[in-house]
Order: sequence, then C-alpha cells, then structure tokens
Amino acid sequence: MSALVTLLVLPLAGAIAAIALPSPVGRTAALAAIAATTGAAIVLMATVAFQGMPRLEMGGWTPPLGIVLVADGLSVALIVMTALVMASAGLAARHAFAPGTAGERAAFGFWPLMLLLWSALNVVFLSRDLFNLYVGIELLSLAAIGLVAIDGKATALAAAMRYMIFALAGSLLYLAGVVLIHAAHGTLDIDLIATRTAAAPDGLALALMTAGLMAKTALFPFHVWLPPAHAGAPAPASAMLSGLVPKASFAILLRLWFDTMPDRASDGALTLIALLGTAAVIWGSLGALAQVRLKLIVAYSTVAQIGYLFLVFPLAGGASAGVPWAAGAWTGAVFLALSHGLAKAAMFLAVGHWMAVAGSDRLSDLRGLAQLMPMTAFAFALSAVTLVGLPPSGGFTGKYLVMTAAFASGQWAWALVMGGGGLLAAAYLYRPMAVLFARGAQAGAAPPSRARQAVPLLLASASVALGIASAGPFDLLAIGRPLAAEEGL
Amino acid sequence: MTALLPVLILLTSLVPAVITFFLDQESHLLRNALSLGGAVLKVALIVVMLFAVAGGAAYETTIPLAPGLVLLLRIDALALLFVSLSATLWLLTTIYAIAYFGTQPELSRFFGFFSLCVAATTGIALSGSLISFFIFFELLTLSTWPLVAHKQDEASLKAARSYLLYALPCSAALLWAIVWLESATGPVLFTEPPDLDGLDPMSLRAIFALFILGFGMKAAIVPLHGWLPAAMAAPAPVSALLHAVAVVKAGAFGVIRVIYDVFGAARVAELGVGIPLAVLASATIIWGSLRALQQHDIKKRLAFSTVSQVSYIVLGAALAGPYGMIGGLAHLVHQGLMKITLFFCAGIYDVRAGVRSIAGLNGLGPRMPWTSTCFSLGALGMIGLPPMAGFVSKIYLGIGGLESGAPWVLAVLAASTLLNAAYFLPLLYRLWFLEPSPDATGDENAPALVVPAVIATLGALGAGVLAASAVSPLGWATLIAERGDIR
Amino acid sequence: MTLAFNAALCALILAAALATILGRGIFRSIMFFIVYGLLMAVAWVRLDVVDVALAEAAIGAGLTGVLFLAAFGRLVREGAEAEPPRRINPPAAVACVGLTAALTWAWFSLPIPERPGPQLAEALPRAGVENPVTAVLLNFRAWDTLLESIVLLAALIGLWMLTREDDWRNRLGLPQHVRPGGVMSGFGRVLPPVGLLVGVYLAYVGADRPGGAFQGGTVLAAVGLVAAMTGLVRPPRISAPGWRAVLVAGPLVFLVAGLAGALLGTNFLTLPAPVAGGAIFVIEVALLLSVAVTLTFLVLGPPEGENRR
Amino acid sequence: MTALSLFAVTGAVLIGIGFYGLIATRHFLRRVVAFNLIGSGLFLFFGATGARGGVTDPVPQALIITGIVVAFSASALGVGLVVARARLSGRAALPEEEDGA
Repeated sequence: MSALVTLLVLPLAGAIAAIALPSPVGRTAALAAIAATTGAAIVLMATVAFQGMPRLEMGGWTPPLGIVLVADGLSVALIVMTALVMASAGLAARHAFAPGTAGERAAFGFWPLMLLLWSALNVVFLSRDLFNLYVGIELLSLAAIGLVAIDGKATALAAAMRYMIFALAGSLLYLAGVVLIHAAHGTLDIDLIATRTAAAPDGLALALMTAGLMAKTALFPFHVWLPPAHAGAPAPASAMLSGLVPKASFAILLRLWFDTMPDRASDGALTLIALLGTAAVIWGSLGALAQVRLKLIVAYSTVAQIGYLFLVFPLAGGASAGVPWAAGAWTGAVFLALSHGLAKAAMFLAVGHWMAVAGSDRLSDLRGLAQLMPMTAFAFALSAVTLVGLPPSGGFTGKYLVMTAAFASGQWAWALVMGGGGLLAAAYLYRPMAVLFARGAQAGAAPPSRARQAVPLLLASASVALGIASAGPFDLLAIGRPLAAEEGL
Repeated sequence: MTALLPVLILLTSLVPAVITFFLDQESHLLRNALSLGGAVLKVALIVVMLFAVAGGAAYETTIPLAPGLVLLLRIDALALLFVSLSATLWLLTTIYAIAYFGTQPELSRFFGFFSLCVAATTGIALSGSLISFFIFFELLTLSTWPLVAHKQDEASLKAARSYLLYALPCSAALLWAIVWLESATGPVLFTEPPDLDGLDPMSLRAIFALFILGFGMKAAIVPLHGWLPAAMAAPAPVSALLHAVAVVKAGAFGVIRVIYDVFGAARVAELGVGIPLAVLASATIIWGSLRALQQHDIKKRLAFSTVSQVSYIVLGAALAGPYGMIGGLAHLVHQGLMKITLFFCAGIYDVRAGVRSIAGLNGLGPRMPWTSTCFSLGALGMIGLPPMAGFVSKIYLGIGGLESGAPWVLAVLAASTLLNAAYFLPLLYRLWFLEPSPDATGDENAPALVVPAVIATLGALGAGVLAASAVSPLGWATLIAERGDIR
Repeated sequence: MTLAFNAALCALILAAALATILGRGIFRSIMFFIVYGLLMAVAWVRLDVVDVALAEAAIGAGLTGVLFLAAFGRLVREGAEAEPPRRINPPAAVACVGLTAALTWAWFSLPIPERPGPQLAEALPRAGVENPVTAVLLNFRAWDTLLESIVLLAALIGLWMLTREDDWRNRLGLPQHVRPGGVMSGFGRVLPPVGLLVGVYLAYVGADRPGGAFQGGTVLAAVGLVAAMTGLVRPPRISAPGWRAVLVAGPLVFLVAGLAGALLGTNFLTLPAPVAGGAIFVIEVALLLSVAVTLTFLVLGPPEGENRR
Repeated sequence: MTALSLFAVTGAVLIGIGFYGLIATRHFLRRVVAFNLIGSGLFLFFGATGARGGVTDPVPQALIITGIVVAFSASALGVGLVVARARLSGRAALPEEEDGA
C-alpha cells in the first residue's frame, strides 16, 4: 500500500474509531492513529525525496473524469509540519482532554475533530482537483469550528459564529470560482487547466477563489474572526488552528496562482494582494501590542505573520515569474509558513502549560513563570526568535530569501515590510518575555512534568532547526516547484 | 580532520552550552567541569592552530544552507587573532565566574547562555562569509540578553530591554545592508572581493552606512552606545564578557571585516566614507571619556571608558591604512586584556569589600594589594603609559593618522590620553594614598577571583613589553597586514 | 409558453429569496425559505435534472426547513428570536450587485468546452451502474463522496460539542411530549412505514434512475424525525454504541472498499468492473443508513435536558 | 433569452441576494438562511452551465448533490451554534452587532 493512501486513510480511520468506540478504547485508537499518521507522513516525505512524486489516481480514473492526488515537495513539507504539530498537540491533549480533566463532552469530541481536521489538511495539501479541494476546506472549516467552540463558553461560541460567517462566505466564493472554471474548461484538474487556453471568465474565477481563500486565511481585512477564535480555544486546539489551518487555504492560493493559472496574474492584482499582506503585518502587530492576554497576543501575531506570506505574490508571480529570484521568493514564503506553523503551535502549547498553572493568561498573572517552567519559557523564546526572523531559525531563512528576491527585483518596499514586521514582532513578543523572566510571585499549582514541558520545546527547536538545516527542506521544496530553481540567488 | 577544526573549535563551547541547559541547578561540579573543560580544550586547539597558521595554513569548513546562505567557517590569521583573544579571556572569565557566583540560583541557565555567547563569538571570528557573520552576530545578540537580565531585578530587566531596543533595529539595518549588497553581488565571501561595480556609489554609501549602523551599535559608537553603561546592572562576569571577550569586540571586528574584506580599503577611500567614520569614532573617544569623568560608580566609569576605548579600534580601521589597521587590530587585543583586568578587579572590590563607588576605594590598595596592583596597571595601560599595551596601540594609531592624511587624529589621541589620565588617576590616588574609612573591610582571600585578574594583567603587560616580538598581538597584527589576509 | 412559465418561476424564486432576506421577522424568513426551496426543486425539474431536484426538495427545502423551524422554536424559548434593528447597508448592496453583474457577464462570455467528454462515455460501461450521476458520485469521484460523508460526521461531532456539560448524558434533542392518541401520534404511526418504503426505493433505484443514497437517506431521516417528534421512537443518547456504529458504517464501508481496491485492484477506491455494481450496492446501503441517521441527529440537535436553569 | 440563461441569471441574482443577507443582516439564523440562498443560487448557475450545448453533463449534477449535503452540514452546525449561544446569553447575533449600532 502506498504511503499516500496510508496517510489519507489513517486519520479517517482514527476518527471513525474515535467516534464509534467507547471512550477509553476510542481514545487509545485516536492516539494510535496519531502516531501512525505521523509515521506515514515521514515515510511519504522520504518517498518524495528519494523516489519522486507519487501520484494517486482515485479509483483508477484519470482526469478529467477522476480525481488525482500528487505529493510534491510543497505537499510533503506541509504534511510533515502538520504531522509534527498534530503529534505535539495530541501529546498535550492527552492530559488536557483526559477523562476527569476535561468534561465528558470535550474528552469525547476532541479526538475525532482533531483527526478530521488532520484528514482535511492532508487532502488539501495533496489534491489536484479544485472541487475536491472545496470538499477538503469545508471539512477543515467544520472541524475547526467544532474545535473553536469546544470550550463551550459564550465567548467561544460567539467566536465560532464569527469564524463560521467568514468560513462559509469564503467557501462559497471559492466554489463560485470553481464553477466558472469547470464551465469554461470542462475539467477541475489543476494540471489540465494549466494546459487549456485561457477563457474570458478565468480572471473572475481566480478573483473569486482568491477572495474566498483570503477570508479563510484571515488575511487583512478578513482577519477579524481570527484572534477571538484562536485565543478562545483550548491550547492544543489553538495550536492546530493557528499553526495549521491558515496554511491550508494559503497552499491552495499558491497552487492557483503558480500552478493553475500563472498566466492570468496581473501586476495590479499581485500588488494589491501584497498590500493587503502589508496591512495585515502592521494591523496584526499593533493589535498584538495592544493586548494584555497572552493568547490574544499570540493570536494577533498570527494575523501579522500571515501577512508576510502574501508578499510572495508580486515577488514570484506575474511578470516576476521565471526570473532567477522567483523560486527564492516562493521557497522563502513556504519556509515562513512552515516555521510559523511550528513556532506558533509551540507558543500556544507553552501558554497552555502556563494557564494550567497560573489559571489565566493575563500577562500580569504570568510573572516569573520562567523560573518555575524554564523549558516552556525557553520554547517560547525560541519560537519568538523564529517569528521575529532572527538567525538561525527557519523564519530567518524564509525572510532572507524573500528579502533577497525583493532587492534583486527592485521591489525593495516589500523588503522594508519584512524588516519592519520583524521589529514589530520583537516589540510585541518582548512584553510577554519580560514578564515571564521577571522575578515574581509564583503560582500555586504544580508545573507539568518535564516530559510534557519538552513537547513545545521540541516544536520550537524544530522551527529553529528548519533554519540551521535549511538545505534539505530547500531541496525538498524544489521537487515539483512551479518555478525553475536557480542557484546562487 | 583539518577541515573539521573550525567546527571543533565552535563545538567546544556549543556542546557545553547545550548540555548545561539540561543540568540541574545542583550539579555544580559537572557544570563547572563542562565549562572549564570546553574552555581549556578550545585554548588547546587554538594553540595547535596558531603554529599552523603562522606557517601559512588556513582551515575551512562549508555548511551549505539554502542557496545564498552558506555557513562558511574559515581560520586565517585575522580570525585567529580574535578567536585566541576571546578563547583565552573566556577561560579566565569562566574561572572567575565560577568563583564569583558560588552556589547562586539559576546557574545552569547562566552558564548555558555564557557558553552560547562564546560559541557565537567564536562563530563570528571564524565566519568566512558575510551571512555566516550575521547569523553568529545575531546569535550573540540573543544569547547575551538572558545574561544581562540574569539578576532579574528591575534594573537588570530594564538594561536588558534597552539592549534589545538598540540591538534589534540595528540588526535589521545590518540584514538590510547584507541583502541589498548580496542581491547585487551574490554571496559575499571574505576571501574573494565582491564585485561592487554593479551598484552605484550612492547605493554603496547607503549600504556602508547601514553596515556601520548594524555593527556600530555593538561597538558602542556614539550615539548608539546608550545600552552599554545601562548593562552595568549585570554581574561582573557578564561585564567582562560584554566589554572584553565578546560583544563590543564583535561590533569592532565587524567594522574591520566590512572595511577590509567587503569594501576594501581602496573602495572605502574612493567612496569617501572612511574619514567620516574616523570622525565619528574620534567623537566617540572624546565623548566617552568626558562621560566617564562624570561617573561616581566604578563600573559605570569603566563602561564609559569602554565606549571611548573601543572606538580606537574603529578609528584604526576607518583610517584604512596599514599602520592604522595594525594599531586597531592590536588594540582589539590590548583593550580586551586591560579592560577585563579592570572589570575583574571591580568585581573583586564589589564582592570582597562591598565597594562599588569610587569614594569607597580609599585606602584599599594596601589592604588588597594584588587586586589593586592589577587594577592600577590596567588603568595605566588604558592611559597609554609605556610600556603597557595601550601605549603601543596609540603610537600606531597616531602614525596611521599621519599616513592617511588626518593629522588631527594626533590631537584626538592626545586629548583622549589626558582625559584617560583625568578619570583613572584619581582612582589610583584613592587606592594608594588616601586613608581608608574606619568601617572599611575587605580582603582578597579568593584565589579563583584574583588569579584570573593577575594573569590578565600579565598578558596586558606582556603585550606591551614584548610588542616587538612576533608572538605579541602587535606582531600578529603585522603578520595579518603583511600577508594581506585583509585588503 | 415554456419561456413564460420559466420566467414566472424565476420571478417567484427571486421574490421568495428577497422575502427571506428583507421580510420582517425570522419566522417569516424561514417560511419564505421553505417556499423558495420547493420552487427551486421545480426549477431543477424544468432543467431536467431530476437527481438534483430530488436532493433539493428533500434536503434543501424539506430538511433544512425543519432544521430552521426547530431552531426558531428554541430561540423563542430563549427569547432570542427578535432581530436587532436592521438598516440598509449600501456598500454591501453595491458589492453584491457587482458580484451578480460579474457572474452574469461570465455566463454570457463562457466558452462551451467539450464535456462531459469522451472519457465519460467510454468509462460508463465499466462503472457498474447506469445512472451517470450515480456513477460519478460513487465511482469516478467516489473520493469526493467519501469525504462528503465524513463532512456530515464532522458537522455532527461539532454540533454535539455545543451540548451543555450537564446534558451530555441526556437523549438527543428536546424532550418531546406527545399526547397518546392525539393527532401527532396517529400521524407518527402512519407516516414512517410509507416513508421507509420511499426512502429505500429512492436509494435502490439510484443505480439506474434518478435517486441515490443521499436522497433516500434524507427521506429516511424525515421518517426518523417524525418518529422522534411523535414519540414513536425515543431519540438515543450520544453514548449509545449501536447508533454510533450506524453513524460511521457508511464511511467505514466506503473506506474498506477503497482499501480493498488498493490491495486487489490498481488504486485506492478502484472498483473492478465485474464487481463494481455489487460493491456500489453495498456502499450505497451502508451510506443510506449512515446518512439517514446522521441527518436525523443533525436536525434533532444536541441533547437538551428537562430541567434547565 | 433562453431558458438556460434565465436560470443562470436567476442563480447569479440569488448569489447576490444571499451575500447581501450574509453580510448585512444580524440575526445569525437569518444569516444561515442567506448562506443557503447563496448555495442554491450557485448550484442553479452550475446546473445551467452543465446543460449548455444540448448535452447534460452528469458531473455538475453529482457535484451539486455533494454541495447540497455539505451546505446542509454547515447549516446544521450554524443553527446549533446560534441555539447554544442563545441558551447561554439570550442573544442570537454577534456581540459587536447586538445593539442597533
């Protein structure tokens, strides 16, 4: 059985088991599925790295009739990042959602929702069929909404409702684009569409899909739902929601603009997208600076970090495509997405530990926690290094590649955004760091075991390791990359 | 094996750093053994290499990251000058720090970051490419922050915040400079001159300014110096690290690399950016000295003295001529040896006699003779009294000024010398010639604190007395200049 | 004449749609929506797309309408049925008119590609069913359909997460009180057997003619709802193992069939031509059950107890 | 105007009406209703595209059926959310939109 099929089936089977089986057995099955899927993700990465891109024609039917899933470098990079975050979130949830710790309801529901979310992410990262991608992001949104609401409080429900409005509007806009594409080209397959001659409504289709996916990615000005939704969920859920979910719609955007219809991109549209990204960087950072609750700071930081990703469009798309720096910009953006996923998940898991001890995530209540839990504090600091984009982290590698592309193409304004965003990130992450490392009263509850504290530290270390060993991921991302890789940018 | 040597030198402090983080607070013995073992091993490796490099060998290791991001570690004479300084002083500081802290809390964190700091400095010294330099430079920024904040009281946290407030915007400027430059020239290696003709002179000047902004903060060039006196809130070993072993040195070293290995002395002269930098350095020299005069806290005075003295190195580099460069390079080592002596002694006065203010020094000389002798010799060296090391630096810098058509440098040096005397001699007067206050206590029954100070003093003395020999810092700097490791 | 009928139909649809958005009061909005759904089903028949017409009538109008009505009832009990004062939002109106204009323009400038294409005609004989829609749903794009059944599950688990902690062990939905011998109870005795027949029939004929697991499942769900609301059957608790097994049966059988394809055939979800018909039948039966139960549970809502705060 | 164009334009108008409802109304239940309008309008448009050229393309039909089920799932969750929130707070609109502002 191919690694691809295993990766798709395991989380689904795990979710089914977690729903059908009685509590202790279902939970064990879910944990087993998490472990196995993580393994499958790594095997798939090895397959892609050493044997080329596996291709799965569902049911044996080729497009335009059937649906094809392909694992390229981008897919497996995102899939392995997802697996690392999911495995860590699962470990954290083993305690956070243990029977007795959490209510019966959440202890049952977390596991299937998590595995369904994971299934959806894998589908989105692999599928080459626009409608299948739609089903994937719908599954993703519904599972994510369930996780946002799992806390059960009125604020969490309001956050879930707000999220839902944006998610539903986004899905339908995306679907409208898909309908136009199918009507114009008679196919939904990304690679087939790329070979068809352009039709008049393609631009509209691309615009609709992009707008819909932006709403789902929470790009400014569609970001208002994100901070309350991500901050209101329990820590393991926040880790997945903030670290992973926005990457799914962003990955589809990359596929649309660089694989499906690279020739339909106009410079004005590309610039507009990057301007929205710039606004997101500024707005998200200012929002983070204004918060007094750590989870909200971390969530607003996601708004800002998402903004960076959208700088890739004018740097690697449109007139810029096919020039030497385009591949660097594209790869840099993916590096930023990967390292943000790992670092942000680490942050939320660390905050979860602190909330368990301090009983709150207000900065004033977290004073001095670094002494009590040095490992999680260190994890938070390492994640901050990645988010600020300091070397030698994955965030730095991404930032360096994007900035080089910006200067090389004469679009240095985007480099200014990159650099300024890093300083803003340092500013809003400094406050929690200073509070954590201050001497202060220590909370009453006992800190979690070292093994549990190690989980966010491992994730944060992975985000740094992504920078230290960036050659491997860089080469991996070159497999199936839409733009020609140029050496020595 | 030889290709691995640079990595090994790096690992001698990186490995202890990582292991130390995971040690229990109570594992004093293991932690001390790790720190000391790493320091001794590093010095040993460097001694081995000193002989080889003097014979003309160069070691190089390449670790490819993403395209354009090549981590290149290279040992040449210039790298070795800096790395041997920091390795030797690290060993001394480690001994000193172990004695200084005793069994205080949070030591695993402290020594972890301490070793990390030295690893970063080693990396800076060995970096063979601009981007490697930047990576280690930022690692240094980050690993220094917890050290400055170590005491975790209000003053320390404020100092640490101020440090980052200066450091991060300046590293953003540095990254801008590097990316701007490299997007036009490709990755910049220090061994081969980048082709700068693709950039117009105005862009080059802007890039140069960004570089100076980036490095000048660490080198505490006015007006980017504010963090350094504030950082005196940190414990004495950290001050030694900031002022002598690592941080300000890294900044000055960066200026040297940029002038000689990125732009090249000729291009710096052609762009007309050397003399403005020399003027800025001179202003820093004078300003730092004037501010030092106003301080009543020993460590504060020493801190402003550093602001002043480090700019000697920048001045030498900015003059962009052989003598200036030799003077600057030699002063890199000289200032390190003298300043670490002074900080070691200031720490001893603090922990053994409870003295922090200058007024408290009255009559301590006879009571703490070893410490006070070391302190006095260090101070005299700073003033530039022959045969101490500081004298040698000043002579070369003066000649360098004349050689580069900037005779006003002599005036700066003279004024600085007078000011140095003005803020150091009163201290010596108090130590040796005033009566102690009746309730004064103090002893120096702490060999682990005193011995490093004595060794550092002997080093500073030796560097001056033996300046003519090939193994002295001056001799080595001359070797670097003659061999053309830097252009 | 046909055109006039179509035009009138479209006008009615649009009027009903406008009324759902602009009409005063939520209840009226829901009523107009149900009317709208029925009109939509007629439109689908006019387009000669009976499969979709069935789905739209059953799910779009019927089940969704019941869902909204039930929700409205609960909101009334919570005193949350009133709307905040509404006002016209001109920027939104302009944007929406723009969207409509853009789509209209797109319709008139769309090229007509070659579709469904020779591949479909060539593959249909090997699909195992004659109804091409069923062939697409359960064979050519079976992966979509598998995920769709999973989407239903995700929505249900998400819905259950909205249960109040104290209510978790209660039966699904609001407790029902039906007078024995009343109208509802009589209704409840007559309707289910008829509905059962219709639902199973719809699913069964789906292989060759319009119909299928989702449409049939919806009718069965309606049966289940009526049975529950009339007190004929008491809704289960979430913890009931048998019901949970039924919930996942469809996706599970689908998944197992997919794996069998991967092990025996060439690919995941491959149904070799000789056994395709049989395999699709088995999958449809399992899906029918799961879809019916999932839809029923979705409309019943999370458990709510008798004694409320 | 042919019958197909009539239905397609109707679909386009429905999408516009639905989006207006989703954006501009405040009661969450009405928003879910509006979401269903968009969905069915889009499906109508899609169905019309599939019937062009005198052939009936089964693919849009299959996709529409999938879409209807997906939309129902989302509606059910949305309705559950508004009911649950009303149970806790007695409100059925988002907090920032509750008052007349």
